[in-house]
Amino acid sequence: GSDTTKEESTSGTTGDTSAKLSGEVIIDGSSTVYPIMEAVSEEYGAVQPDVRVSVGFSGTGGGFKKFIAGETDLSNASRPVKDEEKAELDKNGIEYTELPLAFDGITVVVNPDNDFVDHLTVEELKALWVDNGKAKMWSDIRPEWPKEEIKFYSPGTDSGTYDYFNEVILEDAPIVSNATLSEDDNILVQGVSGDKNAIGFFGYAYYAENQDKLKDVSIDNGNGPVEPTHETIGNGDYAPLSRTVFTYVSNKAVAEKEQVADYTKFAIENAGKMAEEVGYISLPEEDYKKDLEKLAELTK
Amino acid sequence: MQKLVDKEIIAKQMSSRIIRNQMFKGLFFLSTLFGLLVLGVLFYRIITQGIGYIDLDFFQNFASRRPENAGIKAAFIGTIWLMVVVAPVSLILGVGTAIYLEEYAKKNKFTSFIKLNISNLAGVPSIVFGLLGLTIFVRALALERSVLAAGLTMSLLVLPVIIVASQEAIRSVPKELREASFAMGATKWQTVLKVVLPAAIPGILTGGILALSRAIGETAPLIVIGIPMFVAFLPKTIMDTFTVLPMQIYNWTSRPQTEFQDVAAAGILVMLVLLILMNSIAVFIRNHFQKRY
Amino acid sequence: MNVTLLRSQSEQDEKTQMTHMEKEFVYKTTDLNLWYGSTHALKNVNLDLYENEVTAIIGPSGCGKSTYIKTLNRMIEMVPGVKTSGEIQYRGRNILDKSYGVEDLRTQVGMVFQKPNPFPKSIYENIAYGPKIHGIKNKKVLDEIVEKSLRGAAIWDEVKDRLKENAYGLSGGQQQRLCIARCLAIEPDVILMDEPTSALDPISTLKVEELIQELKKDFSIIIVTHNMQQAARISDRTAFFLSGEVVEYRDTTTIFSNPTDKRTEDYISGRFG
Amino acid sequence: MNVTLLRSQSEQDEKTQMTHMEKEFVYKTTDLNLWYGSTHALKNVNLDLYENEVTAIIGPSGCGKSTYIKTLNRMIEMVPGVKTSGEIQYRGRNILDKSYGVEDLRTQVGMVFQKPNPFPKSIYENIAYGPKIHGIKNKKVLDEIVEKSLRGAAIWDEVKDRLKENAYGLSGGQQQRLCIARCLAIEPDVILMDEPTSALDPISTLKVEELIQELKKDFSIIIVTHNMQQAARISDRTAFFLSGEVVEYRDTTTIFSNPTDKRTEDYISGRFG
Amino acid sequence: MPRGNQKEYSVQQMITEKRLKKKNHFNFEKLIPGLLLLTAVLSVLTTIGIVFTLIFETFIFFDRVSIIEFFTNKKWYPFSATDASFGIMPLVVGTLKVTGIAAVVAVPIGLATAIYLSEYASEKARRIIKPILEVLAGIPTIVYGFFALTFVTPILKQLIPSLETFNALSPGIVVGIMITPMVASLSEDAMSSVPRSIREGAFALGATKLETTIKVILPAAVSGITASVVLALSRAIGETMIVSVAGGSTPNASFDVTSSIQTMTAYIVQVSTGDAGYQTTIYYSIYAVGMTLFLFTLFMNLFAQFITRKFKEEY
Ligand SMILES: Nc1ncnc2c1ncn2[C@@H]1O[C@H](COP(=O)(O)OP(=O)(O)OP(=O)(O)O)[C@@H](O)[C@H]1O
Ligand SMILES: Nc1ncnc2c1ncn2[C@@H]1O[C@H](COP(=O)(O)OP(=O)(O)OP(=O)(O)O)[C@@H](O)[C@H]1O
Ligand SMILES: [Mg+2]
Ligand SMILES: [Mg+2]
Ligand SMILES: O=P([O-])([O-])[O-]
Repeated sequence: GSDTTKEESTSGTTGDTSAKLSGEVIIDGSSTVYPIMEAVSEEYGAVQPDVRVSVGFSGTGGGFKKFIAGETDLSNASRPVKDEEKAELDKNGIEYTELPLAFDGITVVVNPDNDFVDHLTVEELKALWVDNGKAKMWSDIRPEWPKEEIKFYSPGTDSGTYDYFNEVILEDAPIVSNATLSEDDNILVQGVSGDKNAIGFFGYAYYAENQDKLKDVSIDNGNGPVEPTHETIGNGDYAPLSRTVFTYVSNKAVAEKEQVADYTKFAIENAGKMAEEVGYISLPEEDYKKDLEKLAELTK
Repeated sequence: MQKLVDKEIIAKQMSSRIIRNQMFKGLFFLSTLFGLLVLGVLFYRIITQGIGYIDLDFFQNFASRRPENAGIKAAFIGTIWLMVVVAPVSLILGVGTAIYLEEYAKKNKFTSFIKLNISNLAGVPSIVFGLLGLTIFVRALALERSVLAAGLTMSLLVLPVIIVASQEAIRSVPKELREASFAMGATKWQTVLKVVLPAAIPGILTGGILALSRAIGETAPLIVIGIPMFVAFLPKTIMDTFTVLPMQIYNWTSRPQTEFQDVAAAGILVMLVLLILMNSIAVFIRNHFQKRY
Repeated sequence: MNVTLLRSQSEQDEKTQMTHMEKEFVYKTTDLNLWYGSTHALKNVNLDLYENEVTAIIGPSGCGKSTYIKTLNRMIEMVPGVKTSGEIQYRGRNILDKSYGVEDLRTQVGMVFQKPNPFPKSIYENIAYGPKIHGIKNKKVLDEIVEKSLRGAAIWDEVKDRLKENAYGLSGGQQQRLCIARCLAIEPDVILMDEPTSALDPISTLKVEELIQELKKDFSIIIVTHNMQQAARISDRTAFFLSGEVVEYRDTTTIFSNPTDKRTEDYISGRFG
Repeated sequence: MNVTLLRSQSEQDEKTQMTHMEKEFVYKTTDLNLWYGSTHALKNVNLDLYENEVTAIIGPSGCGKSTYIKTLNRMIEMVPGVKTSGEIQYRGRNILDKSYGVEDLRTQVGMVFQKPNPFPKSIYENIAYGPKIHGIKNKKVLDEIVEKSLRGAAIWDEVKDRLKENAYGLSGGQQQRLCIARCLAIEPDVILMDEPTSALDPISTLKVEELIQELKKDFSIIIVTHNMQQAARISDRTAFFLSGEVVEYRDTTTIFSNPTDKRTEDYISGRFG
Repeated sequence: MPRGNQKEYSVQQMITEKRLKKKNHFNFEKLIPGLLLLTAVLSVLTTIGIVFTLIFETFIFFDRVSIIEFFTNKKWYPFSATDASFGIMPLVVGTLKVTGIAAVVAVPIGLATAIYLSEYASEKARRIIKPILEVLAGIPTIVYGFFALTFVTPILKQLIPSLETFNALSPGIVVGIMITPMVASLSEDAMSSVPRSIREGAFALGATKLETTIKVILPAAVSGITASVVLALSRAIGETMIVSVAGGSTPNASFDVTSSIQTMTAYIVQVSTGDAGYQTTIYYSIYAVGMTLFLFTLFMNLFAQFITRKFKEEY
């Protein structure tokens, strides 16, 4: 390993790190957001070595569950908080602030040996993924495609990624019942890359890192096929599957715990850079500014 | 005496019987080799994949988004912390139970119920222990995701292993030694403490080490309990949050960057070396301290 | 036939008692019966054992020798399902009485077993074990006790330079004398021995036999043996057991030269067993 | 002293050989030495064993009796680190030669052990085991063999109604006779017995002794015993072992009435052992 | 006491003094059996804890999903918001497939290894090989999981082209490998504890090692061997990470081993790592599945106990 990276990244920190802080920052939630938060925490450790940051992996909803119970300071989410969760939070008197961190493009992939699929429309996606009680053939989608059974690979139905896909594609219709669901996206990569008739979707980073084993599918949202790339996700052209990932911070924690406030500030300032490093797309600068303003409100 | 057994036929068949014996011996040997072979393949793959990441930094760094900076400090130290809780708790409870069953318990329904119960516990899936730990330690006793909560869960999980090994060890202390002690006017507890336990220690330790290596290799219960993945600090007390090797490995294997697969292999390598080390200690104890009576 | 036997035996007892007037009893056994579950292993045993003598108990395998000797220090209690009736007085008190503390009894009555059974500890620790559990902690006193006991068991010279070594490094014969020394360390009143030489080679056997002769000056010794010649060589008095009964009990010279009971004669002359 | 002994012994051998001219040797042992690692357990053993006789091997514990008898069917090979030199001819062929198949040898030479060791199977299966592994499958033949062997071991009447029951339900003496029957089932030439009665009660011992007398009509029997009376009762010829050497080997009446060697006399008269 | 020798102290006297002193003290030893009993009872409490943990949530689950559906419905599809079905059958079938394959691998190989070690190998070879095999049993299962997915599955695919990436075969084989040392080690113990004298009895009749082993040792050790197999299989049933990684997550009730499956344990992990909302039916379903799993292994173990008792070796 090398240490040079650490020094260069600490330059991104702000002035009030002069105070030596301690205490805990407890973070849990989305596994999608996890790599960003891990990176942020790693950097933060170099600035405030005495602050004890732990980041969990329980999934968006799992994270909210702990957030509702008041067990965590920040809760990562790969989708906005749901109404039911809001209700629970209100009931427990937990006030929170939503802080967007980065863009992610849910990438639809097929096996590289698949030479017929190059783009799909949103309707076709829906036709593919919604359960109709039967085994599906490629020819069911477009007649010229081969009459072979499709194998589906999807993130676990409880993940934020699935939720988002559900929201924009499935629209609450049940997913094909023979889909292989896994919380571990690498397992999905293995699945799609090993099966000629496979189709799957997951976070952009997993596609970006495994381009040799996978073939991405352009999505046509009515304006012609758009391939998921850094630009198309960042500027919103890749629709509807590009999404924002968030962290939710407890207002009370920010107000009462100096280290949480400091950490959150640090996170916002570094999120863009870190997101890029781990394979996501940073938000426009002004979005982070807005985050910082929201935070400033809380610490007043 | 009239002969019913024809020696000539027996002699004729003898060579084919001996050949059959040799053939099966080969077959049995190959089966034994199979296990060793799998172990070899596993090691080869892991070593070739992971050795490149093993250096001093790997042990000194916390987890990182950059594969080349990623280290196992938190997980490694966390695993040690876990052992610090599991070893005394499970040993005290396990050996206590074994002493009770072997030396004190009367042969009655209740005793055989306890015994039955222990052997049943030995077969309960680890994930069910995870559910137990989550409900009892993490939630009901509000220990959260601490070293203590995870340690207690793991202690219960490996308890049957230690009990059975200790029972075995205590039982193999010859009756004569107990008799010698009692004949000197020693009380039961004196006999247990001064004669039986010292003689049974090798067996107990062997069982304890094997149980411990099971405890540090288990992932499923910790996932269910929900201990965090990224921890950039070392626990200071048993009430602190922590992470352990298998969790860290699990996390690395699920990263998008292929380099992390190699980092995971490096982590696995460390884990395996640790396990082999512990097993070797167990074997050493077994071979060198086992008293021959 | 049993009745006659018992009568003749008790007459005999009176006689021997007279010739030994000066000696005290250590044990008086009265109508002892013992059952292992439903196996009647000791049947109406009446036997009085004398102080500072070697009493040998002989008889064929399974006749109850071990059972009887184990009752004398209540080791028999370790076998589940054992029932007794009758009385065994040790120095005037009935030891089968529940109120008699076994630990107390065994502090007075030492035992040496068939197979040498040293603890897997050092030679020193083996000897010091007894005094230690009884609360003697003073290092100097312990050192003294160890030396005295090892000398008493005629093994001091052989082990004095290796007291810290494990007892399992000793030969079988040495181990057995170590066990005797261990027993001497708490200065018991009586020493029970259950075939103490049956696992030893002839030379070790000889040494242990000599030792027993030596020990009877200070202790009362009760020894079970399979080997009639041994009984003849070392004991003052011999009891012959058969199927859980005492067939004959007499001073050793008489019983070997002139047995009263036909069965004793048969056994001694090797017609069975 | 050793030299004289050996000479006198071999002279004696010649004499006995003459009186038994009509009998053949089953075993001729020449200069047999055996080591367990560095323990020299058999030293220059020369011993010729006769057909259709009972040869007893006696001697104190550890003198090498078991070691010798186990070499006769090469059971000794199961002990790791055993080395031998010299020769044992069985019916004219050296069995210590590696080319001699042990399985072949053991088909000819049966063995009965100190502790009864029936297989944890039914009585029937215990007896049928030997014939079965040697390829006899025919149910009728097997039935016949089982009956004949059990009759031969004088236990048929006791077990004929419970052939399907587990052998462990039998008493110790019955188990031992069952083991003898198991051995008879493959119609061996020689039967080796290592203290076959030492774990038995007197009555069972008597039965087994009678049986041995019966068996010598058909088999050559070599028996190790601790019990001199037993050797005197049942054997035709006796070899006395001491520390791995053959001290004296003679016909039984002579050795017991008129031993040549001082050590034999000492042992027989119970002065040691 | 009438003892002739002169001495400056009497051990018996010292002992008596100490004893008197002790009598006045509180007797700590009286507490020992009680304390030890307490530790022994803890194992019972653990079981009770498990049962209670599972049972309450399971009851709530059965409040929402009928127990009849749970056991008879052939479809396990809990994630549908509109049309969820909770029939445990596919999960049970998945578990059984993996366990069955594991048994096919582990029982012959494990037994053969046990036979080699206990009957053929030299003492030294046994002392070396046994602990090495035990390492195999101690390897974290997550490691096995990726071994199955990235090594065994590709090899199997070469042999069986129709094999899916996630299937029952590969994790089954690897679970089998994992439990092989358990079968080998415990069976070896059982076989080694058959007394030498019984072996000698067979050899003395001219039996070869093979004949002795097959006809005498194996039958004599049968209860220990059965118990080891049952124990190993209950370990296979409870195995989690290997099947989670390499088995896929599509519950299906067919007995085809080449297609993706889901086992009971894998389902629990899937939900645990996901975010089943507290108090949703899915959340409670893991307890119902856990309960089923618990009962499964319980019955297996009771069966093993029964076997051991029934065929208790007597020698
Ligand atoms: N624990 C036991 N349970 C049931 N019966 C027993 C037990 N111990 C001994 N017996 C029986 O009690 C009788 C006497 O046994 P004991 O051991 O006293 O004989 P022994 O004379 O010492 O024989 P040996 O010379 O073989 O030691 C025997 O018939 C024996 O089978
Ligand atoms: N497996 C072994 N390893 C090392 N030494 C052994 C072994 N078996 C026997 N010996 C030694 O060899 C010598 C002869 O032993 P063996 O068993 O032949 O004596 P034995 O005459 O049969 O005695 P016993 O009457 O006690 O059965 C003894 O000194 C014994 O200690
Ligand atoms: Mg006895
Ligand atoms: Mg012997
Ligand atoms: O872990 P998720 O981001 O998919 O909820």
